[in-house]
Amino acid sequence: MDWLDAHLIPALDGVAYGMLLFVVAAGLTLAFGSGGVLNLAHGTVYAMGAYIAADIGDGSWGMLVLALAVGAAAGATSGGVLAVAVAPVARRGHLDQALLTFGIALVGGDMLVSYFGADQRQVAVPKALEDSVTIAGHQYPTYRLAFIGVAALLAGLGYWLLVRSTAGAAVRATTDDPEMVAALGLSPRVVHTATLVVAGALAGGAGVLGAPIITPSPETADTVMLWSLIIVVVGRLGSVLGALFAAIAVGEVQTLGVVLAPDLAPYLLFGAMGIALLVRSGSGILPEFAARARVLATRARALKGGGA
Amino acid sequence: MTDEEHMAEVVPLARPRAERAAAADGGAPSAPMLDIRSLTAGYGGGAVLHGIDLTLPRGGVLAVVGPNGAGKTTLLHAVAGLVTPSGGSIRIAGTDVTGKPPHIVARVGTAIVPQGRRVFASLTVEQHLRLAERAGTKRRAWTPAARAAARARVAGPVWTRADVVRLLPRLGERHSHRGGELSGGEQQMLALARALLLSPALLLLDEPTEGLAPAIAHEIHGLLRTLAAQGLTVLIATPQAALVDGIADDAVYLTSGRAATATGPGTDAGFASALTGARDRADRHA
Amino acid sequence: MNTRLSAVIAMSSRYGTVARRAALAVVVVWLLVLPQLVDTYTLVLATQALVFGLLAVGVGVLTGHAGLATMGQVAPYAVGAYTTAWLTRHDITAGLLQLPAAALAGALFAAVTGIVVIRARGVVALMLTLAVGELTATAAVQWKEFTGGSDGVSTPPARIFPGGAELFDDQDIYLYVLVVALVVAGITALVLRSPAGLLLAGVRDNEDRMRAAGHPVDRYLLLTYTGAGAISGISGALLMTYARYVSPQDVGFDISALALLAVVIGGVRSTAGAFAGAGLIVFTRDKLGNWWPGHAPLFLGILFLIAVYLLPNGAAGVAQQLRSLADRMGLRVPGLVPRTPAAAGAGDGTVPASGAPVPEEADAR
Amino acid sequence: MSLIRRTRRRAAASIVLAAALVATAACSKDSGSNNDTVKLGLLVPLSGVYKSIGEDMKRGFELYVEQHNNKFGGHKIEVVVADEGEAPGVSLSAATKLVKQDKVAAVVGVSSGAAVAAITPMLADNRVPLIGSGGRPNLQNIDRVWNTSWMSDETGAAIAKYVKDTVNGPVGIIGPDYQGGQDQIRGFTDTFVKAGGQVANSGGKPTFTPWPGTTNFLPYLSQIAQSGAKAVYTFYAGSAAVDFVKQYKQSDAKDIPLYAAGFLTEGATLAAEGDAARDIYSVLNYAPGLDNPANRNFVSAYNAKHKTQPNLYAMCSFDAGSVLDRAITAIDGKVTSEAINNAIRGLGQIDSPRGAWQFGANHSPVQKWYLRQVRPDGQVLSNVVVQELATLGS
Amino acid sequence: MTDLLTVTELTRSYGSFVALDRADLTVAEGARHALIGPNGAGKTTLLNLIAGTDLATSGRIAFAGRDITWQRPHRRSRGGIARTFQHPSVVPVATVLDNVLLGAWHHHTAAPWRRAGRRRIADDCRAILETVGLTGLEHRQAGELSHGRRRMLDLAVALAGRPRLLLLDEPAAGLTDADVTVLLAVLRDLSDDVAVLLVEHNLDVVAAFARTVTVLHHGRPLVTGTPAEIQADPAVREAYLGRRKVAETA
Repeated sequence: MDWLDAHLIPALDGVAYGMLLFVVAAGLTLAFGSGGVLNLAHGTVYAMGAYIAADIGDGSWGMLVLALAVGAAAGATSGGVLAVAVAPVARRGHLDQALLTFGIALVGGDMLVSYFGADQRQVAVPKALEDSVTIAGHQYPTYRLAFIGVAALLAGLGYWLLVRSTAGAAVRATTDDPEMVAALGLSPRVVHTATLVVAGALAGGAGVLGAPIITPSPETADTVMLWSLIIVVVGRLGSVLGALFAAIAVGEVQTLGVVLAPDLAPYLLFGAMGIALLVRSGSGILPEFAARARVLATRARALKGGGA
Repeated sequence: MTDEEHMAEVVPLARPRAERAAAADGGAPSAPMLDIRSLTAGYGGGAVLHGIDLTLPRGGVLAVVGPNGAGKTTLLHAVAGLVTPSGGSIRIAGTDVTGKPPHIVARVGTAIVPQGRRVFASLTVEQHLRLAERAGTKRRAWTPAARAAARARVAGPVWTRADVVRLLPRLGERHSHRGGELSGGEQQMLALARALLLSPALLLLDEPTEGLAPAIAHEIHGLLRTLAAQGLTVLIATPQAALVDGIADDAVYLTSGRAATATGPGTDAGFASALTGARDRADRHA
Repeated sequence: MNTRLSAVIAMSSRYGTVARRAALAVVVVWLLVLPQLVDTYTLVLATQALVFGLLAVGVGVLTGHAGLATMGQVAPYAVGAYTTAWLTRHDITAGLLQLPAAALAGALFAAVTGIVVIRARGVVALMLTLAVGELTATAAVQWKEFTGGSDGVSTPPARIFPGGAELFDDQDIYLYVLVVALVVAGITALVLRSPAGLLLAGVRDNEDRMRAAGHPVDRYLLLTYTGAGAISGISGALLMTYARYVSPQDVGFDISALALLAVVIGGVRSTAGAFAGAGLIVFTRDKLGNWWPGHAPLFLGILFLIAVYLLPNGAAGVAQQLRSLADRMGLRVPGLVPRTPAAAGAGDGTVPASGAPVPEEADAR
Repeated sequence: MSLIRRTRRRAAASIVLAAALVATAACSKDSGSNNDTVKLGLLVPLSGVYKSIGEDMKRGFELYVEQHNNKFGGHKIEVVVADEGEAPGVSLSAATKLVKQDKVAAVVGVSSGAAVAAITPMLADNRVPLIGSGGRPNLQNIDRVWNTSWMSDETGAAIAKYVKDTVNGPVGIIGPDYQGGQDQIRGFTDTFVKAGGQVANSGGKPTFTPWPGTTNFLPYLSQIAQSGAKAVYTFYAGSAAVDFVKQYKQSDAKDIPLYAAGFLTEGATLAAEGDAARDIYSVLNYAPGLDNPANRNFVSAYNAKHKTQPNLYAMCSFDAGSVLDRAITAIDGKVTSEAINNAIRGLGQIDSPRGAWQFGANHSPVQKWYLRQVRPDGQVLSNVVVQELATLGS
Repeated sequence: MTDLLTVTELTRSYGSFVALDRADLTVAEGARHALIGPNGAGKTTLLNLIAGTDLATSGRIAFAGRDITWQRPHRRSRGGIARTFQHPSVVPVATVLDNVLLGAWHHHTAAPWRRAGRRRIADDCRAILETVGLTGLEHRQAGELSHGRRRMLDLAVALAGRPRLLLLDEPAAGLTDADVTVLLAVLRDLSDDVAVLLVEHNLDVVAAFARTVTVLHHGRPLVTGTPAEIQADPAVREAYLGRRKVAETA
């Protein structure tokens, strides 16, 4: 019971943190997994949203909504810009895309810091969400709790949009077979651009909502980028549920994990990622080990048979 | 055939062959539905088709017959815009679609049932149908090219989701299954339904019974016959003329993408059994 | 062109090689006399570019030749650097001893991590190598006795020979680094031109065919990964020679990313291109960046954008473009014209257009 | 694609490459500098995570130079600014540029201890002194290294006794897992334990959080609350400090008094933390509210120029200017790097906004440390000095 | 004739889809054995499992008396199993001759790392190229070749491995009639030491070449026999020629 009590908050926080990471990575999931664009400027768009939240937000609900609208709009615009920028190199593979989007991220990051300044920003949160609530005798930040709700809503909405709606069907169909989508009379390029615009809006919106937790600063873009990349790749490119599970796993690794194995804490994130990739990679090391184990087992059986 | 009677009964669109020409209206009335002139096309710089000429009148059903590798798929892909021709021209109901991207060609009134079905593995049957219906009926023209395509559109018989489910009841049964989970025959039906929901005037079919169990192939065959009878203009690629027996009223033989020889109707009557014929030729070799 | 092994067998006349060798000789001579041409700081930057370029060569071998894009080549680089630091602090200051030790350490490290990495392809390989790099950097923070922790480790100057004079002067350091870099890059290029390059090309372009022909693909890849580790280890040793300092932050993933981008800029299959890309990055960050302190990332970003749009085949592609431009203008110099257009594209760092497999008429399933 | 566009693209590509080559070639050997002018290199982070600190440092130093009309001891001063960047390797490259290209007589600034470790061998080789106004690692050779700032372990040591005396019970200790952070925490822990204090953390050892990358402190704070700590001591700086403070006030630990090294609530960090920082006790060698003439002058000039209060980073860099000014004034004859270094060795007490201090044997200040608390000061929250703690340094 | 290859109860499933269902098959030394069947019958899956390109879910493959079920593909190649691919599989950036050289690399007595050894191997490779009609194209890049020539090159690479068992996956697909004639000639000239297992849709080729035919249907061998027996078998007509029945009854 004591053990449970001691680990309740980290475990809950792992879910909350995972939800936050899911929201943060959602835009990249869409852009990379469904739009096929390895967007290394994703973190920069998040940072832009976060700065907008710090600039516009004043602790009132109205301004929070306004910031959300502005952040999403700015993100959508950057998604459109990205679609235009990527079009000429679309056929040249991921490395060239990485070079391009990394260049955009560097330029964008410099512009953000020049405009908003390098100082950490205070992000005002509506009074009702500012403090903490008591759960089973423990304090927990209200905003994060509310965030779990928003993230669950967003996950549901994203799932519905991508998996259930016709527009989402068009996006997934384009990932599956763009030629056949074109043969249906839909321009894959329009679908692609729309995907990136929505992905940008998601990233910008996530920045606004996440700002009180991941405060905007010059390093925000890099941090968010790296986390998102891990979540998208571990969660299988483009899968909403996969990204959700990966995000919660990363969240738990960084909360429950650091409590349970404090000595390994610095290695946990990337170690866990490496193991996850090995386990789920079809061409990975495990099938081969399984095959070799079978060979050994067969030989052992043959030996036993010979000995008997 | 009870199958066929069943179809004729449930599909209200069926019309006698004589009405075909009248059924396919729109576009320039005098122009043939498909007019291909000295078409050259291929992949990655290499030509697969070398100067194909081909005309398909409205309401006609033309079989493109030839062995694997002859260029049948390339021909159909070129018409659908999936391959950019390196020479020649393609007109659909008088509209020049040479080198137009596939979504524009589709908007002019074409639909393709590709080889290997190519259904979307991650979409359910229902989503396939919804997406195709939306694409067929609620398409919006954002670009000048799309607007031009909309103006040039040749109207075909209008299909709704209810129509195709009535025609292919099995799709209704499996509406929540993903494309990747369907059997080959079901995928073929889905690909056909997906094409029909675009309400095309010209339907391109690429080896529609390939790799299917005989009973399913039989069923597909019956469906195609029904569609042909309704006056849809169809271009159908097949390795053996016998497979389009009772569907096509004309056939073209394609070998090595070079010679396209038009033949009169009824050629399939003389088509020998595949294996026997092969053995005969092998005996002559020996 | 390095895969045109049969041409080597045929011993046909190779005008192209003659012209390439001439160009290479000019560049090498220019590099050798560089200390006489530029100021000290530029020379230090050139040294830095050479070391970074050698790191990029290791990345290029994996990315361009073996087809394994890597974000973790800083790991053997770090191993090489820390090994060298350890040796120096234990009074083994001779470069000629440090280099093989660093190469061995980098190779050993790569051989162990490679067992896992070489099974993956594409983005998964990229992320796995990233994990290897980050875990190595983390270990460098933690393992203080060996690495000095996050504050890094400083070393006294190295010498070339045991008992020789300390490498102190910027010119001497430059020349030492230059010679080592040229030798290592030269050996790398020779190996890639040898039949080994052909085997690697086969693995990269058609793994299944190679396996079916009896080639142990995994072993080839592991060997290549190990070799690239050795190159990066040497690069790490050279880092210690000129900077005499290394910290976990100097072997972070941003260095990996820059090395990968240097390779993409330079042309993924060109050894010289790797140096060119690395040089452009160092020049942009440390020379142009000084015009407006604090905005080096902006300049780097602009460099990347320019490179993507203007150098579709990397810097190495420019030479080829000049050649075909000369060709079109009628300036046909025998040695400058590749024998077949496609052959030129294949050998000189062209990334083949992806996603354009030739569909077959025969059924695709 | 049209032929014309392709040709243009190729031409452009070749131009880029050619330009790069020409630019390299254009870096020809430079000429010597003017004898009357003394060049000083200011190396501070202007990009990356520490850009905010870098700007404070730059403002502090430049304020001193401006206040003295760009003249130290009759010599014209030219300040060359370079970017310290994030990685020590980048700092080394920038410092090399200052020394080898700009031929500066001394280097000022440098926020990170790792960067100091990276550049000091090169500076020693070229006999250029470093007047550091930021972090300071353990160095073997400090002949030419002078710090106007602090030694990392002094901060905690200065407050440890006070915490022991004030807090009735065990104290939870937490900090970031990098050298500077470990030194800060060690300074506190060692003195605290020696004074008879009890560490609340499990195992009796401070908790270190992975660095960089930790942004979520809730699990750690929850653990500390569980440990029954009666107070918490910590060191964080920059955005980690913002995250820590905000989460502290929302965690199980929210009612436990928080003591910290002053960096936790310094400068822009405090503004970003807002109300969450209220009541935090911290120890530092400076607070803008210190009542002495030098500080009043400094704060008002700084406030007039930048519309904000100065912080410790700005103050230490301001003092670096002061050190150099005194040293150059004291030089009789040609101002060289060697002469500056020797002159600094001979400096006595330095009047400073933090109160008078002087260099100790390890070339860092012997100075007073203050206990401060975050309290409202007019409209804004500020670090208000509560009492003097100790004078440390040797 | 002894059995060179024995496949016992071999199963390969992908999730719930069973591509190959407890299939048994034997290929004799020097056999001319064809696998036919409708698409999706599991022909290519069976070939991939024998070559090691894919691993079985269960069952056993024995080659020349040894269990190779879990052996890795390059080991099987060195043991004497060579294959061609459904999509002609070459190394596009390498020249035609280099492609064959890669095929001969581990199967030639000469040492490929020595220049003289390479020259000897190259001579033999040229001879193989001549038999498949690619003489004169040695220094062309394989990626530039037409589909048909790439198919012949794929075959040449397989032959360069000096196989005891040659697996051919639809070698005639996409070939012109003239190419097919060359192909048949090459196959007829193969030594009797080489067993051939052929997957083919083109029944002309099957009839002209195979002495044994196995019909695969729904992942299981339906029947094995001579071409004549196969043609007469009613079950085969039902399964494989079912499409024709449709046409007849229509």
